[in-house]
Amino acid sequence: MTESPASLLLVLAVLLPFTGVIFGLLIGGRHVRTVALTTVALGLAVIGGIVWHALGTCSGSGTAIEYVLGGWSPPLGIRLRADGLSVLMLLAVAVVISLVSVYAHADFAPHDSGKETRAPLVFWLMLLAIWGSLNLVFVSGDLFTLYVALELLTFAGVPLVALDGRGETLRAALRYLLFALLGSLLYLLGAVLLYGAYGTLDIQLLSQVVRPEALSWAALALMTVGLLAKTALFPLHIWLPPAHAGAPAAASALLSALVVKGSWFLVLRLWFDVMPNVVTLSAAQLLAALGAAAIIVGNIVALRQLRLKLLIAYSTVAQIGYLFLMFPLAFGLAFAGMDSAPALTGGMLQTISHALAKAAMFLAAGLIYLTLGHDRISDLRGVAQALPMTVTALALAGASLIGLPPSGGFLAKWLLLSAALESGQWWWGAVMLLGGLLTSVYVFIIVVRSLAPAEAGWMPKTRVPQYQQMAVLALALSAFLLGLAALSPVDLVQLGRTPLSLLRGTP
Amino acid sequence: MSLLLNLWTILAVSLGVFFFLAGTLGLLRFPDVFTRLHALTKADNLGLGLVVLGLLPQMNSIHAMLKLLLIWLLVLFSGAIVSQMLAQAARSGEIDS
Amino acid sequence: MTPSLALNLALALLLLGMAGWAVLVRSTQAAVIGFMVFGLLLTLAWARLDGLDVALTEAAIGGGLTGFLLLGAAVRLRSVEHRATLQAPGLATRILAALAAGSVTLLLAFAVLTLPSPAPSLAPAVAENIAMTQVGNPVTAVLLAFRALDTLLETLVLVLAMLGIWSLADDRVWGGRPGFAIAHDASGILHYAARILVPIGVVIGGYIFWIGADDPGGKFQGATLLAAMWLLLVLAGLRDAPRVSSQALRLWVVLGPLVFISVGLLGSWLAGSFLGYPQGYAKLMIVTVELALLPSLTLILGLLIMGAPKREIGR
Amino acid sequence: MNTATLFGLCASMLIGLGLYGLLTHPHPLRKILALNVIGSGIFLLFGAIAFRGAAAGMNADPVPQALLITGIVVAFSASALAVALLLRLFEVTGDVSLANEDPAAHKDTSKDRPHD
Repeated sequence: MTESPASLLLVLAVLLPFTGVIFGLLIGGRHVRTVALTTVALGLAVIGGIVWHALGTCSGSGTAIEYVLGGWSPPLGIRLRADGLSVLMLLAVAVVISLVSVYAHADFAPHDSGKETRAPLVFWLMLLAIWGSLNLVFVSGDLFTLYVALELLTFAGVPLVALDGRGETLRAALRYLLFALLGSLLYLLGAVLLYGAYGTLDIQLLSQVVRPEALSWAALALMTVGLLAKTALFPLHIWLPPAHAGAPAAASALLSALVVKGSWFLVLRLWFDVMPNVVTLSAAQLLAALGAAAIIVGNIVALRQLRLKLLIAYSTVAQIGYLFLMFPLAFGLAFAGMDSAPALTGGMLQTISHALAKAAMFLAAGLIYLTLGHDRISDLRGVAQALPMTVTALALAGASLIGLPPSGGFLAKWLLLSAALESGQWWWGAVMLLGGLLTSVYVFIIVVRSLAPAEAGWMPKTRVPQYQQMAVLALALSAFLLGLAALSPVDLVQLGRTPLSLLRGTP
Repeated sequence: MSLLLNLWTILAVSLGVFFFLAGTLGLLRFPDVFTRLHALTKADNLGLGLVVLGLLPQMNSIHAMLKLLLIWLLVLFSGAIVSQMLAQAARSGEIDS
Repeated sequence: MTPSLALNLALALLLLGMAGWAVLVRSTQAAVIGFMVFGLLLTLAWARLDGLDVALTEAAIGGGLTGFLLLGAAVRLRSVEHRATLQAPGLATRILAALAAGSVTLLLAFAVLTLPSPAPSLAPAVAENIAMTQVGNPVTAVLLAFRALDTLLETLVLVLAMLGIWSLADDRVWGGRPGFAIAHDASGILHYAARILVPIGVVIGGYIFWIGADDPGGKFQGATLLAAMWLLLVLAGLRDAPRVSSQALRLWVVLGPLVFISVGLLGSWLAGSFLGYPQGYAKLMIVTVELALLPSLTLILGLLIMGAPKREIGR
Repeated sequence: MNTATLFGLCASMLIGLGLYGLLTHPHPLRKILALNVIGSGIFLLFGAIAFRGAAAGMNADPVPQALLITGIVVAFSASALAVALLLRLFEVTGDVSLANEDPAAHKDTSKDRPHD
């Protein structure tokens, strides 16, 4: 257990963005963007400090970073805890948040008159709120605090969905909210049952006392179903495409790349860290079966879309499916007494590369919309002429979604594929390959269409600033080059984690 | 002494409950808003008043007794206001009587 | 059957009856009124379960404010009521829904019956540490010392919900006042009621807030009562709803969270831990946080009910 | 049967009732109401669990009770946000239907015929 002054950084990672929300609301007017960007800069420094500290302990003691709030240690109090998974997610989210902020600089600029306007205020404050809530999801060590974190995330996401104010986006936002509320209630119900059975909500303590009995099984089932509704795993995905496609580009990027990952991360925590000895292989297979269905259905429906933003939203439905394939792979390896780490690393890489690539794609779609005045896939002529960097970014992000080397998607799928073969579950590998094939079809269509020359005399509707294109390219490049993480000397993923086989080992 | 006080409590509370029952019966059986309001306010005012009076000797401090009386007064007050407003709304046709 | 069990049983049956009414009855308004009665009965159930703090919160927020909110919406949506119920699902959906709901109930009932005995409890841990917090009400000690982070985050939830509601305004009226309507009050009776009731309500709200340190009560329950008094003033036309661009309003809204975070940071400096309290200063710091939270919570709870800005500045 | 078990079972049924309402009611306001019934059920269950945890001279475990207060406030803010969204949807579109805009549904509602 390391409780050094650096651990206070965990508190700051959560509260700094929210302090930004408070000051942004208080100062308001035309200064909201300045407050937000300052907070993002400070937040990056905090996350940088955490990563630095984690790398230090990685080569040293190898324990997770912990912070006990108010000096009241669990089970009475609450502790924050960042293991390898948390640190990686903190880093990935910080990168996406800051590049999206760069992109949104112009889109949500203060009004010329200096008067406060609705959309910039809401966008910047909710961007910070999403960041703070996600950081809380990653570092919280308490199931009830995580419930509050989930609600914070929902309340930050809904206004972004409805930012446009049109009827259909309001409808999408209301549907999203109802799904999300049911999801968090089911999660809370599970947490209540666990408290009734074991008298604690602390993740570390629970993992030591939880027994494979009916009560914990019921709690795990309720919590998982609730979280799946929030993550939009097939067949609970129907709220996602209209909600993500109807928002402004920068908001869509936040929702699709980041917000759904919060509840997914919590499923991961529950299955791998809280109750690994309750999980059965058949339950994990069921989860992956839903994931496989999401991959097939999401990709096929994406292929049939006429509009770019909806296509990208359906592609999110499919990519979420991949995130659940790791469950039977990791547990399969652990059951066989083998090292489950590659499957976990593959799943994490998949999440992070999807976050980067999907943010890049939604932002690129936003620039294309600005340039053409529409986003019909059938008519993307001239895009490559007007936005060479953006089309490159689309291609690179697409390559990561498909899984071409050396992208993050490639490394992720490689690790998952070898885990599938090693644990004798080749069928999940086949699903991954089929999904990659379908993805490559629509990525190919988009890129080829946008390479087509424009009619003579065609002028872009709006001139897009260079820095917006560069932000998009930076996101896509990080997704594309993430595969080089394989060369990294330290294995950050396993920081402060007990191997799954050890947790499950004793009956 | 305490026997007498207990008897008083039993008597007053039972009587209060009777008024509540009668008021509820009226609420369910009377034909329109005005007569139903009449039944309801009787239950509130008299029923609750009797229950409060009955419980007074059971309190162990003046402080608690005053709180009980305050509750009664507040219910009386809000009951009077609300029934006025309901009756007005019914007369102007805002709600179906 | 003991009288106590009979009372509990009757209460449970009434709860189920009212919840069934609220879920199944045709008219939305009738359903909402059923839900409000349900909320009041739930308050009694809390009292039976020795949760007086929760009972007060449930009465004030669960039954009171939520009921008011839903009833207002039901009245506003009366014109589409018929159309909205036209899309009622078919028998197959109903049977599936009943099966799903029934299996969840059975699962939970099974879980309730298999809860371990003796029950695990943190009450001994609270009893052991409560002296250090210098407050007498254990629930307050949990809310503001042992699990103060949750309470801090909860105020942030309220701020976000308020912002989310504001974000639904039309761009043209941004910064204006919520469209919370002044009630139709021909004879001035509401006006009269507000003048008499508000001072009494404010005193009671303050009292509930103040005793919260040692007895059931506290900032949430007190703030809800104060918010209700504020809503009454606005309804009766004695005060107008505030402009959401008002600097003063925003200052009061963020005061609570801001002081909370500052006290937390002070703790990390003086007591060596964020949201920790140095020996002997716990009560002072807790009361400071609560005092700062009271106006913020009152305003936010009221604003959540008042809804999105509807009227331009100056109108 | 003791108090905690009785109210625990009552809570299980409340959650089921709310779930049924949420799944079957087309009107969003009724869905919000049903969510509140589910929420109340969960809170009551937690209250029953707190009551079982009476120890150390306390009549109930204060930790769940404190969490319940947080939960009730969070549930209220969720309802307020949902109701505000619903009212805004009604204002903008004149309708409260959650179904996707497809032409068939439009035709059906425009006739507005009683359905019995």
